[in-house]
Amino acid sequence: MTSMNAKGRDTSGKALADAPQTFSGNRALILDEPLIFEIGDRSRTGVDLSDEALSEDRLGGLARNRSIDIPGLSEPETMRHFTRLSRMNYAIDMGLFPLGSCTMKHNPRLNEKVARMKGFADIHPMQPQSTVQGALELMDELAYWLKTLTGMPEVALSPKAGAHGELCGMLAIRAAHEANGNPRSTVLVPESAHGTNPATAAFCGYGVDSILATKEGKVDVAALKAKLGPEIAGIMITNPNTCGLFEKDLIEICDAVHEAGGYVYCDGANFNAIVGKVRPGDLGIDAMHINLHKTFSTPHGGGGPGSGPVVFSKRLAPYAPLPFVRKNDEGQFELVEEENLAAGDHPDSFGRMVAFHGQMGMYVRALAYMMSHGADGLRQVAEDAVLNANYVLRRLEGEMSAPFADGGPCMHEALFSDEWMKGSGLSTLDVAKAMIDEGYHPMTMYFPLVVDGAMLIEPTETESKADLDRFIDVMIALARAVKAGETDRFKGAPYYAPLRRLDETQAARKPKLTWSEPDVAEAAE
Amino acid sequence: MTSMNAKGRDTSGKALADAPQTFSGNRALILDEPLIFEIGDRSRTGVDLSDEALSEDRLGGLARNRSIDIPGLSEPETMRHFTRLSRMNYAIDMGLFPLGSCTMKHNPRLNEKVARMKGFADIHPMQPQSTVQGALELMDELAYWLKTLTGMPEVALSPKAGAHGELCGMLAIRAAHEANGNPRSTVLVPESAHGTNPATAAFCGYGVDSILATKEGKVDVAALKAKLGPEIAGIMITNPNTCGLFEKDLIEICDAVHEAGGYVYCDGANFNAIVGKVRPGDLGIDAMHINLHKTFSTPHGGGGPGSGPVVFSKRLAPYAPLPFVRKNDEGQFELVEEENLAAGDHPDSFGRMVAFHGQMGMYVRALAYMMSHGADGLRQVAEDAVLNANYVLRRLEGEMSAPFADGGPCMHEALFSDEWMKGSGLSTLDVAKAMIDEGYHPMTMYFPLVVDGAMLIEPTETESKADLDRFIDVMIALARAVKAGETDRFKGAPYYAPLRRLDETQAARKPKLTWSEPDVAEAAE
Amino acid sequence: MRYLPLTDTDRQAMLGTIGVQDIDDLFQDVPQAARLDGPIEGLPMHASEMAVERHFSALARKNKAAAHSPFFLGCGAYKHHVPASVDYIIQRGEFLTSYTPYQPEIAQGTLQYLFEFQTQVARLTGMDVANASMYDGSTACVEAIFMARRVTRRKKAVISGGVHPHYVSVARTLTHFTDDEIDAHPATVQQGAPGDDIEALVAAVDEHTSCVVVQNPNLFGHIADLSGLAARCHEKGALLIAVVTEVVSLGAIKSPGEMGADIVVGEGQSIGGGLNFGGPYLGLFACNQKHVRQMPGRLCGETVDATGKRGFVLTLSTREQHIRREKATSNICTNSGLMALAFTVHMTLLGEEGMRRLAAINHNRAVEVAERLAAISGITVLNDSFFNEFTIRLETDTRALVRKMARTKLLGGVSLGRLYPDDGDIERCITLAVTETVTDDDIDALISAYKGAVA
Amino acid sequence: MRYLPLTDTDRQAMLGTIGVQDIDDLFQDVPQAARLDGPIEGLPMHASEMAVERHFSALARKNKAAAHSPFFLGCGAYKHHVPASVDYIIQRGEFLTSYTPYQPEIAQGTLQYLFEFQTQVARLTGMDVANASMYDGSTACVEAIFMARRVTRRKKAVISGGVHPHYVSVARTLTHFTDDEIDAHPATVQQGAPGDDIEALVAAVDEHTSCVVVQNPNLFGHIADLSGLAARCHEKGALLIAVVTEVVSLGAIKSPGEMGADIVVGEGQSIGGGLNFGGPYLGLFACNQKHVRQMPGRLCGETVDATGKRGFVLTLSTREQHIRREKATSNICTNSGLMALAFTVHMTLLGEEGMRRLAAINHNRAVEVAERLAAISGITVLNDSFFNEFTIRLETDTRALVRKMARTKLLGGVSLGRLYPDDGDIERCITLAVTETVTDDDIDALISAYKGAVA
Ligand SMILES: Cc1ncc(COP(=O)(O)O)c(C=O)c1O
Ligand SMILES: Cc1ncc(COP(=O)(O)O)c(C=O)c1O
Repeated sequence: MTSMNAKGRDTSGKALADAPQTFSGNRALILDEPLIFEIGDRSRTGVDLSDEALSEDRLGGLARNRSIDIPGLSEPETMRHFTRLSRMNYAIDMGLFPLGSCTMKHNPRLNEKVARMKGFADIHPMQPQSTVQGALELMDELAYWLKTLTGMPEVALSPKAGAHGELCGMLAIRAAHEANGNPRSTVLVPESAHGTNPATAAFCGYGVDSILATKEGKVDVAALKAKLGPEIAGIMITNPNTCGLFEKDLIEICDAVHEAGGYVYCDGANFNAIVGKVRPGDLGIDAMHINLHKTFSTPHGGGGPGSGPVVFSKRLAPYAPLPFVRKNDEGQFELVEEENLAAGDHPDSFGRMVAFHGQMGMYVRALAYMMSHGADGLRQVAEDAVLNANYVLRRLEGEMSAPFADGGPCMHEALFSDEWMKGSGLSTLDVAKAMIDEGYHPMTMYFPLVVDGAMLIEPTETESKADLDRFIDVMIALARAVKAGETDRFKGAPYYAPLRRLDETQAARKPKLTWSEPDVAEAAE
Repeated sequence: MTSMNAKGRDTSGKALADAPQTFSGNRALILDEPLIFEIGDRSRTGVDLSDEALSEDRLGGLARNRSIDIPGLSEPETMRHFTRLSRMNYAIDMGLFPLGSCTMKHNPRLNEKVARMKGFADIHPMQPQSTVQGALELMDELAYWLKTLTGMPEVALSPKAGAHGELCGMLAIRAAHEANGNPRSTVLVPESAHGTNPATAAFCGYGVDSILATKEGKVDVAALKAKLGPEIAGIMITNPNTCGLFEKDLIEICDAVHEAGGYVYCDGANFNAIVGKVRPGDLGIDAMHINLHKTFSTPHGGGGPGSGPVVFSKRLAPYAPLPFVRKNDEGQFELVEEENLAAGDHPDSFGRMVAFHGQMGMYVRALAYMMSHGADGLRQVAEDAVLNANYVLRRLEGEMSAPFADGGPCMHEALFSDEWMKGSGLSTLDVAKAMIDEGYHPMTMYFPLVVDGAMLIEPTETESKADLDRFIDVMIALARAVKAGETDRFKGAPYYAPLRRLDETQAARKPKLTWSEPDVAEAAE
Repeated sequence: MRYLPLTDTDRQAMLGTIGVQDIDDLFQDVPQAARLDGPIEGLPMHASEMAVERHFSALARKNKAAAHSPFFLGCGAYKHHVPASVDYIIQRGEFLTSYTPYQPEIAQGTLQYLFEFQTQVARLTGMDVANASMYDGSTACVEAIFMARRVTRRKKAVISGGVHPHYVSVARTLTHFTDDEIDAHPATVQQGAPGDDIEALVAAVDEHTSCVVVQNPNLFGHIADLSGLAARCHEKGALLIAVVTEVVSLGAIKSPGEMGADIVVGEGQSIGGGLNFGGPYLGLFACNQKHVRQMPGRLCGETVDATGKRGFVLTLSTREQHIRREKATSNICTNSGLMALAFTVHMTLLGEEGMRRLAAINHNRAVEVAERLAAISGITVLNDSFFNEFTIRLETDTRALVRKMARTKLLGGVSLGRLYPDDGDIERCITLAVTETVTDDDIDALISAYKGAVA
Repeated sequence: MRYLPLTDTDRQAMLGTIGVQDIDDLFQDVPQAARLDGPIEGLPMHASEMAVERHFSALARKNKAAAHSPFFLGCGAYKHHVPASVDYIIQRGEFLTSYTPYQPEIAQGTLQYLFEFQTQVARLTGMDVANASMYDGSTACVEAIFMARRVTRRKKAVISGGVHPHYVSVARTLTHFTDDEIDAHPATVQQGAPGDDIEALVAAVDEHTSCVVVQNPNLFGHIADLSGLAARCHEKGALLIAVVTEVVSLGAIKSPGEMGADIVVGEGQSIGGGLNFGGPYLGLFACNQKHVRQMPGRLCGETVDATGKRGFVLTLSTREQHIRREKATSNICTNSGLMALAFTVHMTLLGEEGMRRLAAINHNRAVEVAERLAAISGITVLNDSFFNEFTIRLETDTRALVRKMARTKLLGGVSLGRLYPDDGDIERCITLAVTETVTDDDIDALISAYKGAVA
C-alpha cells in the first residue's frame, strides 16, 4: 500500500499510539476553538467607530434599551477565531470532493477577482440605469451564453438557486395552464428526483405523482405515458438523471407530455455532463434551471449563495418572470420591471419572484468561467467530466456493486449501492466516515433513493488522472478491508478528523439551536 | 486540566491509540503532498497562452534548445498543491507566535487591501515622476512619521530589511569617519547582539570587538568605556536589547562614544517596546533601523520581504544614501537620484544601496498601520506589549528560571534560561517541540547567547489576556511535567504535527538542496 | 485549458481502461440527432485569464460605483463599510470551496459559524431561534407567510403598505397560484408617518388572518411601535411577521421580538455584504421556539461526538425537502451560507458596542441631512421618526431629477416612481439613506444639488 | 482600538498580577527625562479603517497605474500578467503571517515551497543549486561579487557596461569601504549590439580578477553569447557572474549556466510579482554545487523525520549570521520569502510549456514593435538581437519626450538620460519593453506617438 503515498515514502513508521494527551486539548495544528460567546464580550469591539450619543428625538420613542447581548472581539481575535474554524473544514481546494449531483469543481480565483471589481460589487440595484449600463450588458451577455448553450429562446436570470429556478419554471408552467383556463392538478416526478422537485411542485399548489425507475435506472416511459392526462400539468425530469444516466427517451417523453397538453420541466442540475455536447432545447423541453454554482463553478461557499437561471421554450417565454434585461432602440440596456408591467409591457409575465434583479455576483463569476472555457472548453468540460466518472465506475465496479453499470456508460457520476457490503455489518455511512480518515470528502450517501445505501460519486472534470487513481486505489483498499472484516476501521471512523463521529440523533431530540449561558450547575461539572 | 480547554469540555475521551494506519497516508485533514516535480510534467500548463512559434531571427543564435525541465500543473492542481502546503504551517492567524525579537503581531488585512490598489501595486519605478506623485507623497508621509516617532531629523527608506538597514547605518558611519580622514578599524558589539550586527560590521570592513553583558543582562558600561579609543568607529547597540531589557545607561553610553569620536548605531528591531513612549533620538543615538515588518506589522511572509528604514542624527544625515524624496519649490514631490548626485546635489551621500527606491509595498502597509493606530494607539501598542511580556514573566518565573527577572520589569519580551530543567535530561528544544503539540509556536530558542538554553518569549500587544492565560497555564503544566519526569512527552514531541521531529544533522551532512529524479534503484526500495 | 488537468495522454489511457474507443462512445445515450459534432456555434473559443479580466474591466468601467460618488440610496440595500478582514475570511478556500456541511466531522468550521450566526440573528431580532439563512429578505418574507399558514392553518395574509413593494410583489407571485389570499394594503405617504397603516392593519385582522406582515423601519424610513398590532394579532390567533430590511437599525431601535413579533424576517446585506447590484444577499429568518418545527431552511444544532466532545450538525432535517420531499416546509436547498459567514464575521467585529455605535452614527447623520433638507423651501421631509432613511416630497419630476443628479456624479436617493409607477402622489417622493460612509463633503454636495433642483 | 485586544479591566488585573501600580512602573529603566508623558506630538490620533482606506485611495489616484495606459517600461522591472490564483495563495494566512521556518515540523508548507523554488531557479538558470532568495537582483549581484572574492581569494571585480546602472552603483557603494576593487566598464550604445563589451571584458580579466559581472540580456536589451567570456574567466581562475533582470527571457534564450556562468543572480519580479514601484522584488541566486558553502542566504534541504518520512529543513546555517556572526557569508536575515512563493506558484502554473509560450509571445511582440519603430524615419533601433526589450536612438530630448507622452497617458519607454545623466550619447536613447500585456491598440498608440515626436 505504500505505493499510494505520493511522497513515495513508507509512512507506516510509528503510529500515534504513544502520543500523550495534550494539556491544551489542541493537537499541534488541529486547534480547539470556543464559540464567540465564550470568548468575546459585549463591551469589546474590533471596529473603530466614534462613540457618539444616539440622538433619540426622532426614533419615535423606540430606542433599544435592552441589551443586544452580542459579544465583540478585537480584530486579531476575530481573525484567529475564523481562521481556526476554517481549518476544521474540508474543501475542493484541499482535495477531491466527489459529492454526486453537486458538481464540486475547481473554483477559479479569477472569478473572485472580477466579481470584486467596484463596478460590479459596489453598485446599488436601484441606481439610475444609465449608471449601470455595464452591469446590464453583462447580464445580457450571460443570457446570450445560457440561451446559446441550451438552445432555448428565453432565459430568466433572477432565480437565486436551483430550487428557486424550479419554482420559476413551474410557476411559468402553471401560468401557461391558467392562461389556457385550467391550472391542472398534478405534476409527475420520477422517484430518483432530487427532493427539491416534489417540494417545488407542492409549493406551486400541485399534487405530486411519482414515477418509478426502470431497472436500468431511467424513467419508465410506459408507466409515464399511462399517467398522462388532462390533469397532468407536466413532468419534472432530471437529465442527466440522479443515477448519472442520460434519459435517452427524453424526446419521446417530451412529445408524449406535449401531446397530453403538459409541459416538461427539466432539472438541469447535472448540465455539466452535457454542456456543449447537446442542447437541451433540441430535445423538446420547456424549461430548465441551470445551477451556476455547479456547472459554471460559482463557489458553493459552504451552502450558498447560488444562482439558478431558467431557460424557456418559445411556448413558455411569455410567462417568464420580471425583471429582465433588454436592449432598447437607442442601444441602451434597460431593465424590464414593474413599471413596464404597469404600462402593459410583457403582460403575461407571472411577475416578480425576488427583490431586485438576482445574483449579480454569481453572474460575473459564471460568465468569467464561461468565457475562459469558450465553446471548445465547455465541450471539453463535459467530455472530461464524463470520462472521469466512467473511469471511476469501471475501475471500481469489480469491487463495489454498480447497479446500472451493465447498461452502458454513465454520464458525470457513478452510482454504487451497498449490495457488495451486505453481511459485513457495515453501512454506506461507515465507508463514508472511513473515507474522511483517508483524506477524502465522502460521496453523496443514500441518494438517489432508487438504490439501497446509494453512493453517488461525481469527480467532475477538474480532477487529474493521478488524483483519481490515488482515490480509486484507496477505495479499493477500503472495499477489501470491508470484506476482510476490518470493522473497527469503519465503525470508529473518523479517527483523525477534528471531531469523532457526531451524534445526529441527540441533536434532533432536544434541539439546541442557539447558544445560551450554561447553567451554573452544568458549568461546575 | 480540563479548565484549559476553552470549549469547557473534557477532551480526555478516547485517545488516538486505536486509530488505524490509513491506506493513503493522509490523516483526515492532514494531507500528504508530493513535490511538484513528482506530480507535474513539462508539457502541462495552468496558464492559457497561445502557442506561437518563437521567431528566432533576432535572438542572436542563442535560442534555448535544451529543456528547462520545470513541470507545470493545471490551475486546480496548483491551487490544491499550495493550499495543502499552507495547511502544514503554523501562523499568527492561527495562534500565539511568541518568537522573541521577531515581534510577530497581528497583520491587518486592511494593509493588504490598500497595498494592492493599482495606484501603488501597478506603477513602475522608472515612470516619469509626474505620474507617481501619490507614491512619492506616501513615501514623504512615511518618512515624516518615522522621523517624528524616533525624534530623528533624517531617514533613509530604501533598505530592504533590518540587516540591510544596519548596513545603511554603518556605511553612513564609515563615510562620516572617512570624511574626517580615518575610517577607524573596530566596532564594538555587545555579546547579546543579534548575529546580523557583527556580520554587518564585518561587511563594512570593520573588525568586531565584543562587549560582555553585566549579570543584569545589560551592556557593561565600564567595560565599554575601557574599550573606547581612536580606532573605535562606534558601537552597535540594541535597545531594548535582546534580553528584553532597556539599556538604561544609553545616554551615558552615547555621550562616552561621542566623546571618543565614535558613533552610536542602534539596532531598532525591538522598537515595538517603546514606540510612542520615548524617542530614541532623545537618547543620543546616531542611526537606527526600524523593521517595518516587526514594529509596523508588515507581514513576515514566511521569511520576508521586510523593510528597514534608517533614521539618522543631524551629524550623519549628510551621508545618508540615495534615493530619497523631497518636495520641491513648486510643491511637487521629487526623487533625489543619481542625476542629482551628478549635478552636485547631496554630495556627501554614500550612494545607492539598492536598485530603485525600496520596498514600496511595505511602505503602504506600514503607513496604513501607523495611521490606524495614531499617536495614541502606538503608545498603547508599546504599553500593551510590555504589559503582556511582564505578565508572562511574572506568571512563569516561579516555574521556570528567569535570570534577569529580579532586576526589575522586562520590556516587550521575557527571557528564561534552561536552569530550571537541569537534571531532567531534557532541553529547551524538547520543551519547544512539546509546545508544538499543545498548539503553540515555540518561542525563540538558544538566543540571546548570554544565557544557557535561552527561551525568549515575545507575546506582542495583539494577544488577549485570555489567550495569554491559556498559554501560561499550558507552560506551567509543561514545566511541571518536565519536573515530574514525563520524558516521553518531550523527547518524542511533536507527536501531532504533520511530521515528527526532523533530522537537521542529516540535512547538513549531505545537503540535498534541489530535487532530482530518484535513482531507479532507490525508487524500487 | 488551464482549468482542465487531463492531458490527451491521460484521456487515451482512460478510454482504454474503460474499454471504449472514443469519448463519444460514452455519450451513446444522447440521441444521435441532437449531438453536436463540434464546439457549439455562436460562442467564442477559450480565452486567457488576461483577456477575460480585460473584458470585465471594460464592463465594470461602464458602471458608476457607489464609492466614486456621494451616495444616498437605500430602499432595501445599504452601503456600509465592511472591514477588509471579512472579505479575507470568506475567501479562504476552506469556507469558499466547501459544500453544505453534510459531513459534520470535516465541516465544523461551517457548522460552528452557522451556530454563531443563528445565535447572533436571534439576539439581534429579539427572537428565540434563527435559521441558517434564506436567499434574501424578499424570499424569507414569503416563506414566513407560508409558515404562518402552516402554524395557523389559515390562509389570509395581511400586508402593510409600508412593506418594500418588491417584497409585496414576490408574495403576490408566490401565493397567486396557491389558494392563499393576500390582503395588501396600499402605500400612503402621509406627512409625519409615511407608510404607517398600523390602524388599518389592526382593523383588518380577523379570524381568517394567518398573519400580518409589517416592515420596520418601513420602506419610507418611518419607525412604528408594533406592540399594539402584535397584541391584536395574538388576540385573533394570527402571527405578526416583522420585516427588517436595514438590520443596522436594530442597534438603535427596539427589536421586533421585544414588540411581540412571532416571526422576524430580514435582509442581512447591511452587515458583511456589499451592494452587489442586488445579489447575493442574505435572508434572515427568526422565530420563537414553539414554531421551530415549522421553520423553512437549514438549522444547525449542538451535539456531541463519540467521545463526548461538543460539536455541531445540521438538524431537524425532517422539515426539509431532501427528507420530506413534497411535504417539506420549503423547497429551499442552497441558501446564502457565505453571506451568513460574512455577517457573522462582521457582527463579531462589531459586537454590541460596535453595533450601537454604528447605529448611532447612521442615525445622527441621517438626522443632520434631514434637517438640512427640511430647511430648503420646496422640500418636505415626511418622516417624524426614522432611523437612517427618510422620505422627502418635492414638487418636481423626481425620476428626472434623480437621473440628472446622476449625470453630475451624485446618487441622491431613490425616486419612488420607479417602485410605485402608478401612484401620482408617491411619484413625487424620494427616499434617501444616510450611512456611516457618507462624508461631510458628500452631504454638502447633496444639499447644494437639491437646492439647485427646487430653485 | 481595533487591533488591541486588552481591555482596561484586563490591564488593571494584569498590573495587579505583576505587582505594580501603573504601566509606567514597567518603563522604569527609561530615563525619566526622555519619557513622553502623552501621545507624541505632531501626529494624528487613531483612525477608523474607512478613514485610512480613503486616505490611501486618494493617494493611489494620484498615480498613473500601468494597467491604465499603454505601457512599455522595462529596465529591470517588467509588467507581466500574474494569475489571480497566485495572489490568493500568497494571501493565505498560513503563508502570509508565518515567520522564517525555524520550527520545521510546523513549517513544512514554507519549507517545501522553498525546496521547489530552489529547484525551479536552479533549472531555469541552468545551475546546480539556488538559495531561498535575496532582497532583489541588485543586492544579489553585489553578494555574488563578495562570494567570488571568498571563492577566489581575489579582490578585483570587472563589471560590464551592460549591467543595470543601479546594480553597478550598489556594487560600488558596498565595495567602496572594503578593500575590493571595482573595474566598471562604461556603457556604450553602439549600433547593432548596444552595451556589448564582451571583448573589453575578456581583455580585462587577469590573475587578480575575482569575477566578471555581465548582464544578459543587458540593460539595452542586447543578448550576447557568454561562452567565450566564461572560458576566459575560467582560464584565469575568475568566476563569471551572470545577471538576469528579465527571467522570462530564460524561456527563450540559453541559460547562463549553459554558457558557462559560475554564479547566476537575477531579479525574479517578472514571475509572480507586480511592479510595486520597485519593491518588494525577488533576488535570485544560483551557483554550482562546489561553491555551495560560500553562498549567502538561506538554504532549504531535504531530510527525514523521526519515523523516516521525508521532510525539509533550513540547512547549512553555519554560513549564516545567526550562527557564524562576523564570519558569516552575508549579513542577510529576512529575505523575500513571500515573493519566492509567488514565483513558485506562478512558475508551477506555467511549467516549461507555459514559460516557452510566454517567452515566445514576449519576443514576437517585441520584434513587431521594433520593426514598426525602425520603419519611422528619425528613429534607429540599435539592437540586432534582443528578447522583449530594445533600445532606440532619436535626435530629440528623450526625457522631455517621455514626459510629454506620459501627459497623453502613454508610458512609452525609459529615457536613458535618467539612468545615465552624464552621457550625452546615451541620453538620446530610450529603452522599450514589450510584454504579453501589450495590446494591438497599445502598439498603435505607441507608434503614432513616436511618429508625432519625430515629425
Ligand atoms: C438534482 C438537483 N436538483 C436540484 C438541486 C437544488 O439546487 P439548489 O441547491 O441550487 O437549490 C440540486 C442541488 O442540490 C440537485 O442536485
Ligand atoms: C535584534 C535584531 N536585529 C536585527 C534583525 C535583522 O532584521 P532583518 O531580519 O529584517 O534583516 C533582527 C531580526 O531577525 C533582530 O531580531
